[in-house]
Amino acid sequence: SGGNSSSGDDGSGGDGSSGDDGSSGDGSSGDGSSGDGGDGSPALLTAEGSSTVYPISNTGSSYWNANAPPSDGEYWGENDETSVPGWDEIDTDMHLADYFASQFGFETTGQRSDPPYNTTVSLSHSGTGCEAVRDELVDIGNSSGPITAELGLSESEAEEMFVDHVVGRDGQPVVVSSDIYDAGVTELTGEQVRQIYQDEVTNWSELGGPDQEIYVIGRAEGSGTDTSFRLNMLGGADASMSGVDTRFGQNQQVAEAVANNDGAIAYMALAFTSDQVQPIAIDFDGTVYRPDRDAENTIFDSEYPLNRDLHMYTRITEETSSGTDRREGAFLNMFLGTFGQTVFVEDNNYIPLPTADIEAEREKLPDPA
Amino acid sequence: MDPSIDTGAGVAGAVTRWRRTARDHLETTPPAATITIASIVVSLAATLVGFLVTSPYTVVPFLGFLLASGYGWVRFQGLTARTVTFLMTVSTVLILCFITVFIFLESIPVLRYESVTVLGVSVPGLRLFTQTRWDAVAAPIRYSMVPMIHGTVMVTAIATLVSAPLGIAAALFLSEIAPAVVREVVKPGVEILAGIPSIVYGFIGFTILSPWASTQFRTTGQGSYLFVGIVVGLMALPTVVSVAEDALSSVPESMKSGSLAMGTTDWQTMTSITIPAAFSGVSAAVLLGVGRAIGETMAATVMLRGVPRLTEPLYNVFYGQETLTSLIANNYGNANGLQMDALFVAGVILFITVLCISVGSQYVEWRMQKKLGGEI
Amino acid sequence: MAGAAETALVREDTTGTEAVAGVAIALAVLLFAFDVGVLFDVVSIDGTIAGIPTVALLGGLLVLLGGAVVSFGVGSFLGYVETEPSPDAGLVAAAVFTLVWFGLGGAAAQAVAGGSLLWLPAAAATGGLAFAVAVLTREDLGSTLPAGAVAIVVGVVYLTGTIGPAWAWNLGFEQQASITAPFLVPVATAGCALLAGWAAAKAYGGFGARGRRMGAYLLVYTNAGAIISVLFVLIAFTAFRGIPGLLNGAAVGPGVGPSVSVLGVGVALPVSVPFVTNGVGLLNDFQGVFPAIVGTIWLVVGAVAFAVPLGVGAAVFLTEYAERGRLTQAVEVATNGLWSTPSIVFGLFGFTFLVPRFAGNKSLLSGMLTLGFMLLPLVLITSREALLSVPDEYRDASAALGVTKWQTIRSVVVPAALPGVVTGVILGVGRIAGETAPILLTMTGGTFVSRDRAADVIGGFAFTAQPPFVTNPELLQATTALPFQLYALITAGVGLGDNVSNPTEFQWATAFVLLLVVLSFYAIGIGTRYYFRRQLRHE
Amino acid sequence: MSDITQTTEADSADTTETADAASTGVDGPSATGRSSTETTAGETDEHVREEWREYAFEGDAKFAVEDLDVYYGDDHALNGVSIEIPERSVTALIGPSGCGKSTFLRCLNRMNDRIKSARVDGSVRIDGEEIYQDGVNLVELRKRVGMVFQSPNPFPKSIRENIAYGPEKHGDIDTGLLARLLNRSDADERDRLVERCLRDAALWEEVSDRLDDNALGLSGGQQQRLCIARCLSVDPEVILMDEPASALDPIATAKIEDLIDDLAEEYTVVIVTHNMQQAARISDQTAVFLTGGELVEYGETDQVFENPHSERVEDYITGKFG
Amino acid sequence: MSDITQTTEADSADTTETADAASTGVDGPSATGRSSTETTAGETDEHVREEWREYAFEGDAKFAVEDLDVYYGDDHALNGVSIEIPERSVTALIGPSGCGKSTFLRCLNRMNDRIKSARVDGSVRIDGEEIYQDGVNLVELRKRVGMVFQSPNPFPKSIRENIAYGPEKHGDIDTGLLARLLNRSDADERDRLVERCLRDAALWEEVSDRLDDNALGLSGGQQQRLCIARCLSVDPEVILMDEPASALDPIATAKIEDLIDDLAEEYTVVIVTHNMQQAARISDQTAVFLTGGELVEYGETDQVFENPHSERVEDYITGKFG
Ligand SMILES: Nc1ncnc2c1ncn2[C@@H]1O[C@H](COP(=O)(O)OP(=O)(O)OP(=O)(O)O)[C@@H](O)[C@H]1O
Ligand SMILES: Nc1ncnc2c1ncn2[C@@H]1O[C@H](COP(=O)(O)OP(=O)(O)OP(=O)(O)O)[C@@H](O)[C@H]1O
Ligand SMILES: [Mg+2]
Ligand SMILES: [Mg+2]
Ligand SMILES: O=P([O-])([O-])[O-]
Repeated sequence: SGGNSSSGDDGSGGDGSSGDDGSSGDGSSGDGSSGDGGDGSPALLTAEGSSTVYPISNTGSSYWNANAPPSDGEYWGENDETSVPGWDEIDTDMHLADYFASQFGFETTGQRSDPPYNTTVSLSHSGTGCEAVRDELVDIGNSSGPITAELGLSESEAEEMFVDHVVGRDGQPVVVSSDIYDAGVTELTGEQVRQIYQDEVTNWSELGGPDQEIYVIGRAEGSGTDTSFRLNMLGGADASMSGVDTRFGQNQQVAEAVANNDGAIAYMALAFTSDQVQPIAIDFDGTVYRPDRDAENTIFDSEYPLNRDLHMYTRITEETSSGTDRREGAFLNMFLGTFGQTVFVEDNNYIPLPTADIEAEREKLPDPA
Repeated sequence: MDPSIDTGAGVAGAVTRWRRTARDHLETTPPAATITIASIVVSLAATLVGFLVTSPYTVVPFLGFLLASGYGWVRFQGLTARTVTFLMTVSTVLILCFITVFIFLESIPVLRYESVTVLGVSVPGLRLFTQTRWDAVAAPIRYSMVPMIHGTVMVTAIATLVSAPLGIAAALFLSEIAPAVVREVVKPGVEILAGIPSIVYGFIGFTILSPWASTQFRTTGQGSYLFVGIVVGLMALPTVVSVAEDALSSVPESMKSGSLAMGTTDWQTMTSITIPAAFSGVSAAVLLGVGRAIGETMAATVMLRGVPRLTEPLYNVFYGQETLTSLIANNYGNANGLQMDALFVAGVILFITVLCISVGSQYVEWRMQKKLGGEI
Repeated sequence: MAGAAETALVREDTTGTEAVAGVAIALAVLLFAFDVGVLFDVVSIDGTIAGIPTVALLGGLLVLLGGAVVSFGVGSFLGYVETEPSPDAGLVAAAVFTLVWFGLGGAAAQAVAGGSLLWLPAAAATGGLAFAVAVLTREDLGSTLPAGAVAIVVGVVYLTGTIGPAWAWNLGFEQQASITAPFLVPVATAGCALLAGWAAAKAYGGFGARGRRMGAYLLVYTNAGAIISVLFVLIAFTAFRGIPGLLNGAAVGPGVGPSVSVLGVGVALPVSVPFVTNGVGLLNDFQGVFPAIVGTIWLVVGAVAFAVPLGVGAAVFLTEYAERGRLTQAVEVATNGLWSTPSIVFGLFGFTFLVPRFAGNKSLLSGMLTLGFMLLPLVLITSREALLSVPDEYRDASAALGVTKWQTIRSVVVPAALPGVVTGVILGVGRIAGETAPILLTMTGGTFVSRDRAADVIGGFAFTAQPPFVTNPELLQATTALPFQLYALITAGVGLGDNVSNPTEFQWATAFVLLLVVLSFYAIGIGTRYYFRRQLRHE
Repeated sequence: MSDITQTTEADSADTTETADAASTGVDGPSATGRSSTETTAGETDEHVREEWREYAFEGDAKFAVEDLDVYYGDDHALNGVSIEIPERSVTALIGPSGCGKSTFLRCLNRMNDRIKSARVDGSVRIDGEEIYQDGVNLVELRKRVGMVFQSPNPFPKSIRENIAYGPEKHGDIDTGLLARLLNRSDADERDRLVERCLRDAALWEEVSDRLDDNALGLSGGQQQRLCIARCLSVDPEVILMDEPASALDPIATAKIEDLIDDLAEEYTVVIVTHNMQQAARISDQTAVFLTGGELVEYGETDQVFENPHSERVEDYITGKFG
Repeated sequence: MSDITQTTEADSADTTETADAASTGVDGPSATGRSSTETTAGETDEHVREEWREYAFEGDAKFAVEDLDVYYGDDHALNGVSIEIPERSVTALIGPSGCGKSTFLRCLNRMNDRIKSARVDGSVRIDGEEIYQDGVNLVELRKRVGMVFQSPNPFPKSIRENIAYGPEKHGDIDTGLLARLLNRSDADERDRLVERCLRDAALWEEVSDRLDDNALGLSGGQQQRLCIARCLSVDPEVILMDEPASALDPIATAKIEDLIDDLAEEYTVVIVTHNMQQAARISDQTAVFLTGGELVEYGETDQVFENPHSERVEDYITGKFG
């Protein structure tokens, strides 16, 4: 795993002291890149990268930093199964972060808003996140595309350097603006989407919609979402997208533009759909994937061609040959359970992992203390 | 600027003079002072070198510099002050040099990549300007600056059309027409206009202006050079106003009264005496406004479409694709390798253009000074 | 001279005719204001006002205005009104008329004859006619006829419904675009109002030199008014949208605010504005931008600490020590060049020069320095001006007392220049505090930062035995700042969902706080300058 | 020059009468309770007499000024000045610095209107017409009353354009692009005008071969004569001059003085000067202002210089103060 | 004041000898081939005689100037000036504008060093010591030779700080923060100094109750006396004054003149003035410079004004030019 900023003394966790200003105390104590051991407070855990993964990891981080007490009905529940999903797996009277950290041997604080160590998540793009974790600038690199594609590595190289933690899945939807949706264009074939993005179709009337130019919106070149869309929809990571009218840096801007303009079409992450940003059904070779969790074939299925894993990469270094230290392990572990999958993944409109995958993911974490 | 100082004789003279003063200095200053000064200079230079090569020991010479300066300050205050302020001056120039060197160095790979052989000579970077395709992902990967140059020209032209006439009229109003009370209100008002951060303009532009314009002009989606130009023009306006006002009020009062005493109206005096006399200064103001418009980033970034492509037809101002500045701000986060280097090419173009404009406007202003002084 | 007719020293009383022209001007101004309302949808273009459709009302007013202008011109020409017209309307006016009528004629022909090339001769004919009228007839006719006629023609077009609220003209561009009535009507009307108002103002001044002056003044005053209105509208609008978010959860009352310790005693402030004092946190009742404010403050402090000594020092050297020559010239060119260098270029420079040198990632320190580079030329230029404006008499007086140069600089010159320097620095700070582009590439950290992640630079210093001996992780970490926060909210307002009840409100409130911070720097700067000026004048 | 009749016969009596007051002067204002002007400038404290300012002349008065007061904000710069200025003669205004000479001069063509803080009370009539009333056409007034300033202020244009500036702006001649296109350019007329004005200002010989050069390239004295020529070009009736030679060297000054002498045959010249010798050399009548903005003495130049009524004026002329 | 013996007996002869040359003057430089000064300023063209400048006085010479030439670039501003200035007396320098009076004055304390383009040749000795040689301590020189400028130029500080400025910078008194902390502040000493200087400059009465006010709030005359007081604070031997009263009103001027009179008892005062009456009133000896930077006449004031050797000087004094 990587360390933040400086190098220095032995990092060690566990005592979890820190007064009301935990952050600076952590920061100044060097980095504690490995974060294990039992003396000194553990360093801040840093993550950076994909805007797609951001909702998951940021919600997780804010839950973690809040370290809600067991009595907090809204965020940790009143210790009963109805309010906390997956409570039966947890069943504790500890604060939230205390609970997850203690499983990896960190000392609890018992203080609201004062977790055993703080976490922070920066927002950029998959590529940036992968680079940052490669250069050991952050502990965790978020990516919505495989790191092999983002950094141009071979599978074996990637395996030597990183541990790939998948925390959820995105069924990348194709969305249209509400005027188009209301005009009845609620389903397109994969081929039609490709034609739109490659400038072969430019008017909705050609697709059974109103006589309206198609406003084709894309994400910035090089973002994970753009890469996987090209890969899964247009047939290759370097497929041409000559039909795009506008590219935005982030999902939010895409959503806003779709909401504000007529005749728009875009691809994005599931987390950003809304009433004004309507996902449509896509017909791939006769199979219609609907934006509806209950349908026969849905875009939430892993069969949906645009479906993709959401990764949190950690770096393998000399100190952590397993690739994931205890700080990272404790944090990542929070996502790998019914509680995490429900609160952080599903509530953000992403697709939770199947139980088998969760088990496999847990295997990658260090041994709980 | 004083171009009368020039040519070889001047340089040779300067060198001998410099050597003489240096010798005088050595003779008249105590050796301890000389040593202190030398250590200040050397340690600062070492700090710079250390910083450049990212040595972890950079802090050592820096501490040495602080120590030497502190000692010098106590013992030889005047000399130390002179040395330190001189070093500060040098570092100002150095910063400009570093900017030039560093952004240029970063852009070299893509210049190589896009070089074209013309008549057997390989011209680096030529293709950046001779073809219009930009695609950083799909093969063949090509980088072109043409769409962004087009965008920058469009935005700047519209911004200038907005800011030049309005700015000059406002400057005229402030320096010649406005009653004192009105001026006390309008002048700070214009200055405050300069203070509104460009991201706030961008925010209003993106959430309100762009969707509105898209409906009004029935365009496909939002983002138009027209409105980016208008917003940028508004942002360049204060620059134009303040520089032009300086120029107009630097026309001697005696010339203005001279004209009024001939029985002309004040408007005639403005158009026939004040503006012609301040013409250079006013054009410098417009030039500086153009410079501002070219370099304006955030409003363009947030409002434009972010696809490097020419509008069709070229004069279609209702579509706004990409400017040099927005290219950088939009792509720095995703780009790596050649694509990142291409952003630096955009930076170099911006930098050189604006530098030329700056030098040009200084020249023009210098001419005005001379002209008012009767030297031309 | 030249046999010019002897003009009376005292003008005859012309109140009657002036009143007519005055009414026309008032009408033009009214029309213009009304029109701005239409443009910004305050007045609906589809709707009716007092039972008359908006467009028809505009048309009627235009015809009225045009009629008044034309009749005044004709009246003057026929000698009913006493004026002093020049022989012609002047080249500039002629050119404007020609352009307007060229467009008008062309558009009309296009509308009648369709896509043929017939519009060109028609446009040329009308344009030529306007030119001829402006140039060949006396000024009273030459400047009122073409202007008034434009207003009348446009008015008639509105009245007859040729252009109604639903009108649109597809430009036939490859990337399609149309000119629609909601845009064209207000813009065209405003143009006509200005043109006719100008002609009316000329008439009011009795044409000739005086009339031209009146016409020009009308335009210049309108322009100044428009600029100030834009400023006012911008600020008011942002405030209007931002205040609800800013005051979200705000409370006034004894002890409701955050506590501060004064002389060791904890005192709770009577005002609480969670938006300003909170970060974003799961358990917060109200979310805020405290870390961004702190980040902005640290950025400014760092930039000032870097740029002010450097800039003032260089300015002192240049004005006091350096002989005017190559060095000063080079520095002058360099500083002016730096001053106009686009901020994004500073960002790029910081990205390649600073970021790799400070632990390899974006950091507060590189943000500070990048902004410092931007501030430097401003400080240098203003300090230099301030130092140059210190009268040489002070230096001479000090020298004549046998005081050394440096003592003189320190005790007399710099203190005397201080007001100018301080003002320049404050205004410069206002500018950099609102900059986004450079920190985008050098400093940006999280979007939603919790309160305890706000940069704590002072507490961050630590000393180590290894190089670089002094470390400050707070400086070497990315943090957030107001302008970047706003940018991030626009482009990537993700994760807001749960934590922020009303994202739009949050965005506007952030914009408003940013505006407040930056404008208060400007207000302080302008106030300081005002204060020092008064002091200097010993009022 | 015009013949001028002196009024006063018993002036010497006046002088002696106030002599006692005068003796208290110089060291500060006297403590006497008389309603005298309390000067702050160390001038002799004496009573200004009406008669000292009476000056009867043959011919018409060009200007008739009555009870003129000028204030700059709270500063009372001119204090109840009444004076009649005869036409076609040279009138010199002298007095110590700050006594209001320039202010008075600028009242005659309302150039004071340009100064925001200035307020003018009283009456100034030119040829019997009041210039401080509503509806006065400033353009017309300033065409009639030309002005030459202390330091030469030619426009940064060619010599020709400088001279033609006024007539062109007044529409008397038109050589603009449009006029040339329509073939109604008055270029010939303009050139004649330029030559005449330059000849009148004794500058033609020196500049006739470089009329298109920038006027700022002329020497100071030439520039000042150019300004006079420019002033003549609009055919004024009066020429006001505010220390026109103070920035010039002796030779240039001498030329200007000769010129003023000539001009007085056709024009009414009013000139402010610091140089008493100059006033004595060139003027027909002299008005002396003293601190406080008062007109103290006015009369034929020879009388004022050789036999002033006022002790203060005498002190001033002999250099005891100022 | 000091007793002064005149040298010349046969001066009238000299004057007549050059009268013919003089007659060619005024209208321009003469065409004669003599190596006379070709003035551009309309002065009479005459030969300057050595004797006119000889002036014997009792007591010591404070300054001995020999063959002083000053050039500004190519401009020869002072031309071979030799003069001896007696101590404890008032020496007036007069002459038309641009003749080099200020330049000469600034040579006496090497203030010309501050002008980049200025080059000085020749010798100036103060109490026999050459000031134009290597190793001269300018700080020391200027402490001994104080200077008061044409327009009052107090520092924008309090009155007290203005006076104390010189001594503080020279380290004679120390009231800085450090000194106060270490309890060795010379505040009392400073206050005594301030009072003494202000008294000497006849300003104490007027400002004693507002020593901490900003000096820029004083009136012009008070400011100028403050500048004199400031100059006295470093205890100079000589005070140079360059038209110290030209920006002042008559009362203030009178005060300054009285003050100069008093100062001459202790100090050597050299004063440049435009006002010949002033020179006549206050000085013991007068030096007349004429255009070209030449010292034309030097002698006892009464002699120079009443009976000048040089025709040009006579013309100048009687106001024929300048
Ligand atoms: N623009 C102005 N604003 C305020 N006060 C003024 C202005 N111009 C002149 N004054 C004041 O009015 C008084 C008379 O000034 P004026 O210029 O008329 O004097 P003057 O006799 O021309 O003096 P000088 O010989 O120095 O030119 C002075 O006290 C002056 O300070
Ligand atoms: N700083 C300077 N640089 C160049 N030339 C100068 C400078 N100062 C004075 N001169 C020139 O030197 C000559 C003498 O100037 P100086 O100031 O000594 O004359 P002055 O007798 O004091 O005149 P005034 O009575 O106007 O003050 C003039 O021709 C002047 O133009
Ligand atoms: Mg005056
Ligand atoms: Mg002088
Ligand atoms: O932000 P991305 O997930 O599209 O890289």
